[in-house]
Amino acid sequence: MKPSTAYRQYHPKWYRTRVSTLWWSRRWSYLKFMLRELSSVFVAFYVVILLLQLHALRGGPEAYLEFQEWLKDPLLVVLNGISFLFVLFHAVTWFNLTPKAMVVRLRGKRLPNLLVAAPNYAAWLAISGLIVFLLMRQG
Amino acid sequence: MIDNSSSEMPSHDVLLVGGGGAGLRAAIAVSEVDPNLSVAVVSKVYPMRSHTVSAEGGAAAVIKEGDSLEEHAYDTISGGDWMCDQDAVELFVNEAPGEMLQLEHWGCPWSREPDGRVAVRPFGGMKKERTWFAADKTGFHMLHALFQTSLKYRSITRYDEWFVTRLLVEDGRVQGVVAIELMTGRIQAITAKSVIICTGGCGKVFPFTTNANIKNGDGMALAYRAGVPLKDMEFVQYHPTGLPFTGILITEASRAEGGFLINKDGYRYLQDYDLGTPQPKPVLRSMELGPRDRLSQAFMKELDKGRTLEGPYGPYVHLDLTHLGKKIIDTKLPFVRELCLKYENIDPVSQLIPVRPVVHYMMGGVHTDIQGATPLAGLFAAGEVACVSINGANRLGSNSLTELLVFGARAGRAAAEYALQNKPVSAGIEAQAADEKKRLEREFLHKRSGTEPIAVLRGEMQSTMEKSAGIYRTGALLEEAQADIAELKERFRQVAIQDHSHTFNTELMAALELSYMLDVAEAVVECALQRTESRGAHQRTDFPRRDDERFLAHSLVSHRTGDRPEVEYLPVTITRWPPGERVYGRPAAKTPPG
Amino acid sequence: MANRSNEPLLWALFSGGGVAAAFLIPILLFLYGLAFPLGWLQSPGYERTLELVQHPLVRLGLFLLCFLSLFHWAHRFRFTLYDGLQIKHLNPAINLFCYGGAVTGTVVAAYLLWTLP
Amino acid sequence: MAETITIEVARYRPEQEGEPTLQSYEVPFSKDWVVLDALNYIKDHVDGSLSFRWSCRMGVCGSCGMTVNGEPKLTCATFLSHYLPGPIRVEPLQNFPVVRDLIIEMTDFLEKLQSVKPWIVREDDPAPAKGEFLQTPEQLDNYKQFSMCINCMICYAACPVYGLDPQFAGPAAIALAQRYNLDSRDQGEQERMDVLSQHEGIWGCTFVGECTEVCPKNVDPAGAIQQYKLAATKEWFKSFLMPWSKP
Ligand SMILES: Cc1cc2nc3c(=O)[nH]c(=O)nc-3n(C[C@H](O)[C@H](O)[C@H](O)COP(=O)(O)OP(=O)(O)OC[C@H]3O[C@@H](n4cnc5c(N)ncnc54)[C@H](O)[C@@H]3O)c2cc1C
Ligand code: SF4
Ligand code: F3S
Ligand code: FES
Repeated sequence: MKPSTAYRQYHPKWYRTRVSTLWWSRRWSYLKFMLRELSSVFVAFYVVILLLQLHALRGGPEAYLEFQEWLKDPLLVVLNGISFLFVLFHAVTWFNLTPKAMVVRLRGKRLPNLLVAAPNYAAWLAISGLIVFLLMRQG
Repeated sequence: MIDNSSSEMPSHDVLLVGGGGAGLRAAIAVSEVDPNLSVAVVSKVYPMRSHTVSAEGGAAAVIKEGDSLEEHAYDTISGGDWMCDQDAVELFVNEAPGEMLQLEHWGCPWSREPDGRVAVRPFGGMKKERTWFAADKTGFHMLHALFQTSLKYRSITRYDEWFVTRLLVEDGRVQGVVAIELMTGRIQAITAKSVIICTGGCGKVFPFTTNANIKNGDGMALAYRAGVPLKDMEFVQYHPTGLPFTGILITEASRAEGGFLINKDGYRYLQDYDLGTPQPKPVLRSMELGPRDRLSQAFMKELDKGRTLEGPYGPYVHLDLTHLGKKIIDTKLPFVRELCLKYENIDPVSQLIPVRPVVHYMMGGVHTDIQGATPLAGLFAAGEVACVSINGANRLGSNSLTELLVFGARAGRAAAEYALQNKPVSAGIEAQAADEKKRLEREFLHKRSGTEPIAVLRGEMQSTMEKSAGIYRTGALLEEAQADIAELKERFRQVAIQDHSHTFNTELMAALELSYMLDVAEAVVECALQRTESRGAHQRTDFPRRDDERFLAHSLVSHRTGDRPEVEYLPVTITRWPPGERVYGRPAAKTPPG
Repeated sequence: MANRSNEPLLWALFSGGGVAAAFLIPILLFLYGLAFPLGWLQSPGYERTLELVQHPLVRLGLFLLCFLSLFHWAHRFRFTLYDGLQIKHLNPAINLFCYGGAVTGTVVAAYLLWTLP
Repeated sequence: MAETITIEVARYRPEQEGEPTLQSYEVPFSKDWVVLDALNYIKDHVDGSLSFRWSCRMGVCGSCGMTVNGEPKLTCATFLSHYLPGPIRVEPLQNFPVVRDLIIEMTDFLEKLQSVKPWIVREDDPAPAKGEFLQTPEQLDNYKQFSMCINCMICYAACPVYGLDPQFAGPAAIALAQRYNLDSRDQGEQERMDVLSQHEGIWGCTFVGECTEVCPKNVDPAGAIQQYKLAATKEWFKSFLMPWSKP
């Protein structure tokens, strides 16, 4: 049973506006959302680079050198620069949103969002440091 | 767009006019008596928009050790200046805890003690702490809990945003209503075997009120026009603490938590009006926790002495919460802080809140017995629109929300029983409905000759009421008001309507509401004029004493077409508590009441 | 209940991918995409890299990174396409493209990592 | 009065015109006035046919949501002074059909609300006379925030997903479902999950997050939805890995 609509049989002329295709450009917050969603494309882009790198590794020292040279192509550097900004954006938004999905309580009190997000950043730093350390250990 | 060819009249067993606290409680009660009874809830706003949503402070019911039903009854009766029917009050305090627990089971988020039990707070005029609260949004939480729970019952059909214009009465019993579906403008009769009016109060009859825009006394006028008397209409409650300009209420809970009322010299002036001596901590039934009528009257006397402050929206005094500290304010009174910050740009944690008395509640209403039944067969009423009466000459804060539950449930059960008698719909109903439709079209929708703007008439009515039926009244002013209201009713015949459309015609609604309010105003003025004594919220400067000889009685005012309304008196039911002196803030004197 | 959707699985993959990508990709991309090519830092050579990647834990890690990140992309991109461009009617095609792409990428990653010398 | 401000109001009279138009009104300016006061001024003194919903004028009944200068707002809690020197554009809430002037149709929400069973579900049904269900302040605090929703529809007006796909259950309905799930007195989580784990339930939300940004009562529906997704996912894995542990 649908209450309240049951007797609304004489529909007046309702006016509906369609959401425009460019809805996401209407507001800064929507645009930010779209950019956040688009960051996923750059995530995938990086995975492709990674796969190419693995492929090169499989091909031996020669191929790997070639791959490294390829990465120096200015076009690719620019592209990677843009990608880097996007994945950075992804990481920051992602860490900030965690507290929304997870309510952490300490002695019955809900922890403020900032405190829940903070360990994310700490871990991020640690992991990044570890990777740099592993890669640079022997120069 | 209006379809009148379809003679299909929707019909139900029990029909509720109003989907506020009382209406929804009654609807559920009907369903619980018999799930096969079909219930219609007709409301001019979506139920969760009803005015119950604004109630802040709390709802009273005895639950704690050390409290007793007798004391709740006594507080209520003395608070009401012995105008309450004591059988009704006894039953009310008895059933209150059960109803409140029921609401707890339905999910109302009552504030709690650390051990998980329901918490209570003190309230004005109450000797014990017995007011249940959900922070300071009690009405909001109660209404949403009731509304959401009502969604569970399949037998309840809602007519959201349908505006009732008339009760259908034939063969001496009520058989349904005529209502306008606002969305389409369709005027439709809905029949029912019994009808419960739960339309709430009528604060909008006055200019400065805590009440929402929808509180226009609709149900009182509907009943009045159908020949049902209204009871105790002269008792209009002023709440001592409203924000100037908006009239937004600063809940009594702010005083219960320890707020002070101070005049322009920073002096706790209530001590000058026989309300006790100032103490740093709140003392029950004393000073700021005195009853609302006495506090509002004290304000007027301060005004006379020139000890109030003057602002752009009239005189005011200060409510001081600063000594409570941020923590108490944020946990117990967050909404007060929110409202002050928003509407006055004041932070009560560190600043004084400007307040003045404001029209708040109607003690009177449709005359009912303790089952919620009116003298008209099949018609019931509950909530603020009704007068059972448990509020007497002055309602105690936090009794109203409980009243919605107790008497909403009672009226629901009684109306269900009545509907089960299964009397058939009379043949004349359809013709009556057609007449009503013609009236609405003739007088409003199709009329283009009107000259009197709605806002002007409404404004004049409101200032008349404020001037003559306010906190202090005199015979002379009331007589003037009587003439003014009669004249306004005459002018209303020429009301101007610019909007002739059928789709969501809010102007038509405003016109109809104004006509209801004029009826209510007439009733208030008439009763106030006839009651030549002072009692509770009704204070006549020309008759300053209470007169139990003549007026320990309810006034019953009845509509007389083309003539002044007629007022009769019905003795107050006294069971255990003989009329006494109302004492606040000091031990009761032994002398017999005067 | 009967037609339990598989959204929770996809969402779990999306979230896992979000986490993995957030923690790992910025630094990796910074190093390999900018710091090494531009000579800000000395790039570790073939030997060193291979040695690292051969470690079973690193292999597993890289596999998960590829797998999850691709599903992260697939999920987000799918919604972006049909909210952003309002081409909901192309739903099946979009799903095929996104999840198909993710599956392919994952298989490739597995193959490459598995067959690494 | 000396000072005035211009208000542009969307008018739509379905019996006369095919689509909404903007109409300008000059209204007196007062620093104490909210947008709703200005609309009432127009209705009382200029044009009685202007239609809009309002009631409590204190931000708690939820009727007066409109779009003010492009943002969804409670007009009784939005001050004119915020928009000086004007003009102020007032339109109906977005993402809903417009019935008339500033009035939108929201039956859709009421049906969705009902479908998520926003009431206490109990297997046992102890009589209230036995006393209250105990609930500590901490347990109350668990769901309190989500119980503050006034059904004002402002979050729906801000959520692009709802605009694009009206089937989507939407922020407030899900937040209210979560309100009951988190209530220690309730046992209906499973029943609600069955409704909300559909595609149009929680999964439609792409976490735009605007619902939370605009909510005048700090309800945080975005948070409610993400928490719900997490719970649903855990539930899914549990029933997938341990099918016998079916609730
Ligand atoms: C600001 C404020 C604070 C308060 N605080 C407290 C408190 O702390 N404690 C306490 O005990 N009391 C309090 N009260 C009093 C209490 O809230 C009210 O008395 C009570 O809520 C009235 O409820 P009701 O169900 O009778 O009517 P309402 O909630 O007003 O509902 C009326 C219903 O009738 C419908 N209706 C009206 N006319 C028509 C018509 N013509 N056609 C169709 N439907 C119609 C409306 O749509 C609505 O659904 C407060 C009141 C105010 C104003
Ligand atoms: S969640 Fe907030 S914005 Fe949405 S309806 Fe509720 S109160 Fe309004
Ligand atoms: S804006 Fe909409 S998409 Fe989700 S987070 Fe809020 S419901
Ligand atoms: S009028 Fe009630 S919320 Fe604005």
